[in-house]
Amino acid sequence: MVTGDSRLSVIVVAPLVGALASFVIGRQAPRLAGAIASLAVAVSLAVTVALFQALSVTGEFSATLSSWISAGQFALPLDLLFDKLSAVMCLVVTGVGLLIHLYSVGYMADDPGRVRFFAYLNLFIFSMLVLVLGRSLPVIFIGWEGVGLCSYLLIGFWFTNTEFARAGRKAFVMNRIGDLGFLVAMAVLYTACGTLDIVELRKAEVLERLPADLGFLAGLALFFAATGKSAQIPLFTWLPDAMAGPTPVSALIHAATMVTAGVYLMGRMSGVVELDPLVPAIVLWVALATAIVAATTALAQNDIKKVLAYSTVSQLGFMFLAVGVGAYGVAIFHVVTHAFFKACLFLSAGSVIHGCHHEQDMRRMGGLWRMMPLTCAAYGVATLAIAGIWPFAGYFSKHGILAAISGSHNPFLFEYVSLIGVLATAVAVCTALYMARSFILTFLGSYRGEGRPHEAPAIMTLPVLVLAVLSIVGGAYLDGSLVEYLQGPLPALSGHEHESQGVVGHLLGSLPGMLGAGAALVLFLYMTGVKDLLRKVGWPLEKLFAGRYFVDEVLDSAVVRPIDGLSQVAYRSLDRGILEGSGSGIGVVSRAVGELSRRMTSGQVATYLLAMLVAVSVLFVIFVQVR
Amino acid sequence: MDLNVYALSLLIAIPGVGALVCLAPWFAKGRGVEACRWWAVVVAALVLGLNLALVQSAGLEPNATLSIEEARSWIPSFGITYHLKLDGLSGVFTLLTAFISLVVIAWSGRPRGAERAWYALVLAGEAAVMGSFLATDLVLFYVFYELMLLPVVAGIALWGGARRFVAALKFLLYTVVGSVLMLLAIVYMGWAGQALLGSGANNFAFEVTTLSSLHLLTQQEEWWLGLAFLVAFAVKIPMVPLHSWVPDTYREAPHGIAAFTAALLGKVGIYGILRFMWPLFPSFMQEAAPALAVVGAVSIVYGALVAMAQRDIRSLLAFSSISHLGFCVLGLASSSELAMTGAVFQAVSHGLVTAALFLTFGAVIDREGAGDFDSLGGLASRLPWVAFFLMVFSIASVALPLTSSFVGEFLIILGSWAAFPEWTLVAMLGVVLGAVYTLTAYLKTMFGEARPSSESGSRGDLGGSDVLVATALALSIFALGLFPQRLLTLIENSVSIQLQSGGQEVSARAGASTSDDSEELDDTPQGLAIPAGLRVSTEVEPSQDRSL
Amino acid sequence: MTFMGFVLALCAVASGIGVIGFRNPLYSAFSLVANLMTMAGLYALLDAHFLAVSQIVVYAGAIMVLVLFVLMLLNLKVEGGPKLGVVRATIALGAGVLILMTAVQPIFRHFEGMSAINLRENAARTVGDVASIGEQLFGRYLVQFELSSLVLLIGIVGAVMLAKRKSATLAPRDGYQGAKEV
Amino acid sequence: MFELFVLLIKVFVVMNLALVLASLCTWLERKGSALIQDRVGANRAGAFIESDKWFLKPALPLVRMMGWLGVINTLVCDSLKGLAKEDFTPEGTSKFLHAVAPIIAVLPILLAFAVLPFAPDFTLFGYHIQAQVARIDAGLLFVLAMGSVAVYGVAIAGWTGNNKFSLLGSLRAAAQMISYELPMGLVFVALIVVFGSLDIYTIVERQGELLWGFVPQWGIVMQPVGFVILLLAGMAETKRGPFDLPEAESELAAGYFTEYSGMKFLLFWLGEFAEIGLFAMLLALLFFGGWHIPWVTLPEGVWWAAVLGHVVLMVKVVFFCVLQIVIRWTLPRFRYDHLMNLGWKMLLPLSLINLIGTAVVKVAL
Amino acid sequence: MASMVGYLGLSLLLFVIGAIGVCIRRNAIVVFMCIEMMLNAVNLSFVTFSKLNGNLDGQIAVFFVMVIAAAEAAVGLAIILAVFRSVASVETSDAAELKW
Repeated sequence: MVTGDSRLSVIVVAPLVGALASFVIGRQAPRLAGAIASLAVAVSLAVTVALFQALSVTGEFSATLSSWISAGQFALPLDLLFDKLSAVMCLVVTGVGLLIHLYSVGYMADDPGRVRFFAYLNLFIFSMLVLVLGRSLPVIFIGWEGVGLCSYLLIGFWFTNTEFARAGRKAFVMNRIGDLGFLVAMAVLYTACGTLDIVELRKAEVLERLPADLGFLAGLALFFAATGKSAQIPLFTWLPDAMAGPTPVSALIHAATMVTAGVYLMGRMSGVVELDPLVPAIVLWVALATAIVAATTALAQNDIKKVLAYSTVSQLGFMFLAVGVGAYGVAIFHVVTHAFFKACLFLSAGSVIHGCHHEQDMRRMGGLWRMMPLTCAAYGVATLAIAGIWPFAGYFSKHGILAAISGSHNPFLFEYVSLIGVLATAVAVCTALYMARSFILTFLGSYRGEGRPHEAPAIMTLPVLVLAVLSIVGGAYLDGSLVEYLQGPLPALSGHEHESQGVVGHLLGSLPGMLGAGAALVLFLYMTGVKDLLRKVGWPLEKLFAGRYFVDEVLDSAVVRPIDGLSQVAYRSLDRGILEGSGSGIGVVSRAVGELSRRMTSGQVATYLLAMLVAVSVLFVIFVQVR
Repeated sequence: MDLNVYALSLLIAIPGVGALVCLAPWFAKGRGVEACRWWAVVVAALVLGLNLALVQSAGLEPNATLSIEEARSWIPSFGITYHLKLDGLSGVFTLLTAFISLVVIAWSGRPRGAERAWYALVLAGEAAVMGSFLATDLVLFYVFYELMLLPVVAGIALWGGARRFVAALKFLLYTVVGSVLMLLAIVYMGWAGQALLGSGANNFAFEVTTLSSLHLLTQQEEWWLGLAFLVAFAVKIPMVPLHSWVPDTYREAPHGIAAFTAALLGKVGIYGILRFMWPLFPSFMQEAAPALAVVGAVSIVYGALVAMAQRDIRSLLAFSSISHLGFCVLGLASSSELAMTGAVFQAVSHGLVTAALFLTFGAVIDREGAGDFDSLGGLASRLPWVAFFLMVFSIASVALPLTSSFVGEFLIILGSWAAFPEWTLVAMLGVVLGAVYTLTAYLKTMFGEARPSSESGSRGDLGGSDVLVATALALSIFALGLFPQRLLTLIENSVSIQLQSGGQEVSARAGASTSDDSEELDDTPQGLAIPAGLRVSTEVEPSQDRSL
Repeated sequence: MTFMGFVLALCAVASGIGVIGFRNPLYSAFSLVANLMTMAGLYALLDAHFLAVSQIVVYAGAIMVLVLFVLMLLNLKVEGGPKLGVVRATIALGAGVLILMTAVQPIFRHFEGMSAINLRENAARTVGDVASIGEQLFGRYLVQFELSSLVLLIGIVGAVMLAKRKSATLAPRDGYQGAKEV
Repeated sequence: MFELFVLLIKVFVVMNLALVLASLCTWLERKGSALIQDRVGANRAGAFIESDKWFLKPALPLVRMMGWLGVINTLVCDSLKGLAKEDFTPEGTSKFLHAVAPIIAVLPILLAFAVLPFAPDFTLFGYHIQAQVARIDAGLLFVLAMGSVAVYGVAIAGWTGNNKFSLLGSLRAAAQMISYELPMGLVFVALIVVFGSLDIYTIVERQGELLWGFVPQWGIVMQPVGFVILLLAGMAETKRGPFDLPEAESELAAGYFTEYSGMKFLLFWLGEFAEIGLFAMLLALLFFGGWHIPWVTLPEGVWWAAVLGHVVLMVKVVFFCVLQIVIRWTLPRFRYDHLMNLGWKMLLPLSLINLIGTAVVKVAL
Repeated sequence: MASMVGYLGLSLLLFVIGAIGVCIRRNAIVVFMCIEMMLNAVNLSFVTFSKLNGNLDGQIAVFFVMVIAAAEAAVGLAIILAVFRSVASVETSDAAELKW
């Protein structure tokens, strides 16, 4: 059945098998579930690495799992494509995924539902791999929806808590809204270009078939889909709520992998996105707005995971900034680095929470560096990384993005480039600020919570440390090389060629991060009075930030309530009222007729006979007189 | 294949006879009840097997058109024939029928103490539905079309909820009003045919291919008769605004009957549109297509919206199935082969999914004794199997990829975008709303704090047999989602034939204006779809030339 | 129409009206008997002697006696006056009158065709004496005749079956104390 | 004119015939019962009449004799008594019906006489005269019809009696009469088969012929069984003993005419006796050759022959009257179920068999 | 000839009277009698027509009508008796169970 390279199918199928196996076997031996799941991921990681090695030889692998749908001349095989882009993504997914699997073995050790958990987790890996490996949009869509489902399942993992369940539903529905864009894009592209194969869709002669307006529509639709998945305005509110899920989940799905799917999609469909320059412009503005909003919101959060969530959102904003200026390679670069340090952050945060007996409020933490030094170190490293301080990973990707902005040639952006640069830098500063804040509140100072926090077990700390190392060296290692490496599948970075500057340049480049970190130290550690002063001055801002710009409320009153009201109206007045009325109106009428005839058939023979007599007389009149 | 001489009749006869046998006294009580169940299961399985064998016999390699016919004269004086035909279209639906009947029979949820009648009713219903999927003679079709109501109505009236009589009456009234219109249309066509063939006792024709080959209707007539047929089928499917019978029926009906009805009866409408309306009223279909598309889209969104407002599972399911079947209508409206294939496929998958949902939620209701969200919740921890299967079926219902419904809806969307992009967009909104209400239903019933069980202590989680059945359903759903190929081939071939007959009809009447399009039958949908897509995206109204 | 016939006709109409007019079913019965007698007389005037006699035998002799029997057995009370709906009566009357009005004409129309002469000889030709009726009955109408006997047989059996008492009591009310109420 | 005159005469004669027969029967009843019961009976009224009026003298012996024979008692006194008595009508019934009932009871009997010939036809003054009021060709049927009409008188009488006894009596009477009409009718049919006509005159004429040249073709010869049946049925029809349950004194007071008195009461009696006469006449006409004397053929249509024939007929009639009365006074009363059994289980099958046998024989010969 | 018209008119009149009686009387037996009267009216016209048309078929028809009437009388009265047993009345209005 499988044509092409069967190893490819192994990558995908292994986690699926793992999911089933861990579910089935796990029912008997819960302990084994984690092991099996991790094993499955490890297998696909290994295969991925092997293929990655081989990739340099052969341009790309592709495999056909089955001829999925084909009606008449419409053929849609279940194709996988393993080119450089998907290779990178696969490595990230499987690698980080493996680490997080290992981590969660420890994290979920005493959870009754861990079997389910690992099954879901593996299922997620499978879907994610399908997403990144899919050769045609529908196949990608499989993964796309699959990861959505898994995130839904995992967010609502502790389903007895209705709030968590609601969060999961919210995530799913918002993703669904995004998928609308995906479907539209597919419909448009198929109708116009007659194919959904991404390789085809990269070809110019295929894209020519796409008329201007439809091109714009397709691009926009794709971006809309991306916003759904990658938590951009307007569909980003689900991500903070998604923190309801277990922390490893947040790390894997809502930081490292799934949320970056949007960026991946943009990269994949760059041809379509670039068709109309207006689309990247929109992308960029939206991304910028998201970044700003998220970053500022993160400033005012006290829940450690919430902080990380918003930082994720803003980092995603950064990625989309890159997409907006056409620097797809850089975007992917940031995806990778972000995967490292954000996963690290989340996992260490998870350790913290785990250690503090599921306490998430930073105000009840502090001074944890003594209790859990390893975690503290990892968190610190990751913070520096995300703050974009040289030589940590984040620096390179972020710097790349800022540079790309300055080099953008989008006609719609041309005159705003400097403004955008400034804002982006501000966001970078802000990022450093709130991350440092979270670090300080969590680890420095004195412990404000109750109970005795303890260091996480080795199986949890190990992955964290690995990720920490990655977030130290990963950026420097990949800088430049990755972008070049991705030249093939992604369009070359227009104009902007990557120049390497010296240490000084690096230090200058990491200035914003330092700025933010320093400010944080000042405000939250040494002279808190100033902070309070600022509080007093900027309380409305703080309200705004703390209230997350009231986006939820706005959405609720602007979208959810109207729809609910509409449905109520449709049901009560229209359906039960008019339609039902007319329906039972028929019933009433027929019933009335029946009643009438029932009255007439009183069982009184005399009446019947009378009727007969009258009828006879009438017949007489008719047949005797008239004729 | 000699079997074929009687095979199709057997498809109808086996369940019919089986139903009669079910009424035998020795099944009345004691061990007989179990025996009766087994008997019914065996009969249903037999039908399924025979059906599969027949479908297989035609061979499923692409462009192998399955066509087994069985024609006998029934009422020669009126040219009414007993004409059965099993082609891809009916093959698909009969398979669905056989499978769903088997599921409903095997499912443990059944009225206690009345098992014999229950199995007899289900089998009888299966026979009737089979007949209506096989009949190509209009009168015969009508007969089965009406026959199939009886078991349902009886089931509702016998074992329904508190307002069962109202529900049964309503169901009966709606459907019968519709089908009476159809009957009138049929009779009219008969007379028209006679007028054409010259008066004489046996110069009537009711066999659909014969009729369509006669070209006996003027545009005007075609319009009216088509409308009559459309109303009949619209009630059955159901389309908004003719759906008011649905919620009551499904809320009051016993779960098995509800599943049976939701899964199969509506499909007859879809089947009828394809099998009868396209060949008989092609030009009407093309004129009505935009309206039909609107109805479909509206059904989708409206059903979804109303479903969101429901507080009772069964009503919610009812409206959700309205919404899902809206896709089929949309697909049928956009006369592209792709969309139609998708529509049929969607019909099948909806049959599976909705039956599964009705049965599983029915199990929940049986256990909790209530169907409204306020008295349910937190069941996942107590009924893990139910929760699991409900999740699976909900996923299928929101048309996640790799489930069967995704294939259908995807094809429909792709196909109908060319014809009616804006309405397809509206339909997609339905997808989102579908996610909302489905997950809400799941949330309200399964998630949340585990409550102390009301009186459900008596019956715990699903029994072994039910798990088996549910697994079979789930497997079939995923199988269709992963390997829809064989089914699609079946459908697609016969659909194209149906469309061609319609198309030739049109070209035969309309002459030069559309003749070139009827030649376009042969080349690819892309080749056809591109100009279509372009034109449609620029100016809205879809014009004649998409009559494949 | 001869004088005799005229008188008889008058009696017939009068007794007919009596049949439907009397509140007391017994009077109706008696007036019906009278009506039947006059009928017999009219038959006789129309030279249908056999019919005349058998009319008396069958109707007066058998049927009406049966009716009387039943009436006396059931000792029926007089129909409640007000229950007889005036509206209904008027409607019935109206309908009847309508029929009369409309149907009289074709009767006249019937004779336009035939001349008095052949009428007279027709009349002369048909004397319903026993012999001729017998010839007809046992000739052309033999089968019907036999069938009618069958009908009678069936009627008898049916009547017996129907009238056979299921329970010991004939009727809730005692059948014989009746005439007092009348 | 002459016809009308003749008709009136005939009617007069027949009426007389009937009434005379009736009164004769009455007298026979009185004296005959006395004879049978070995007592004197009525012999007072007028028996000792004395007068010295010269114009009465010659009649006196006759009158005395009549008085002694009870004739006066029967004819004059009873009538006077009836006329003098109070005419009582029970309340709560229709006076009209109560009054009409006896008439209805009598009238049919008298009407029945209308179809009975009382003499052979003869010619007088060149006119051919039928000694019969109405010679309709369905004479026998007419007699039957009249017999069945007579039921009404009884029924009405009993019902207007407005009491249990009357009603019961009338019901009994009606039932009895209907039941016994059947065998009677069947016998008639048998006769019709034999003589091939419903016209009584024809039947009588046919009886004048000889069977096989030496046996007079009388009904008694042709239909012996029929004769017995008719005799019994006739007595049942007349509701007289042993079939007199309708008026069984011991059970029902006087049955259906319990409530009657005076002339109406007498009318009933008159009807009964007239009926006796009627049946006697029927028997004579149908079974005993009417006016025929065996082996003697009187000349056709001569007036004295007619007279002779009439006398002969009368002799036979009187004989049958006597016979009936004798039976009535000698046999005890039936029980009701016996009566019905006799009617339905004996006579009816018998008459049927008789009819069938007759038909077979008729066809065979 | 005029006499014939008279007979026919008479029969018509009687028929109508009977019909009216059937309609306005509620006593089943009376209704039955009215029906008999209608039959007789028809018989009369039969006889008349047989006179008019010079053949005996009419009278034969009357004969058969009588036969049927006799049978009808037997059965009908039996039915009335049966009904009386069940509802203790011969009023057609009381035997009004057969409805809907």
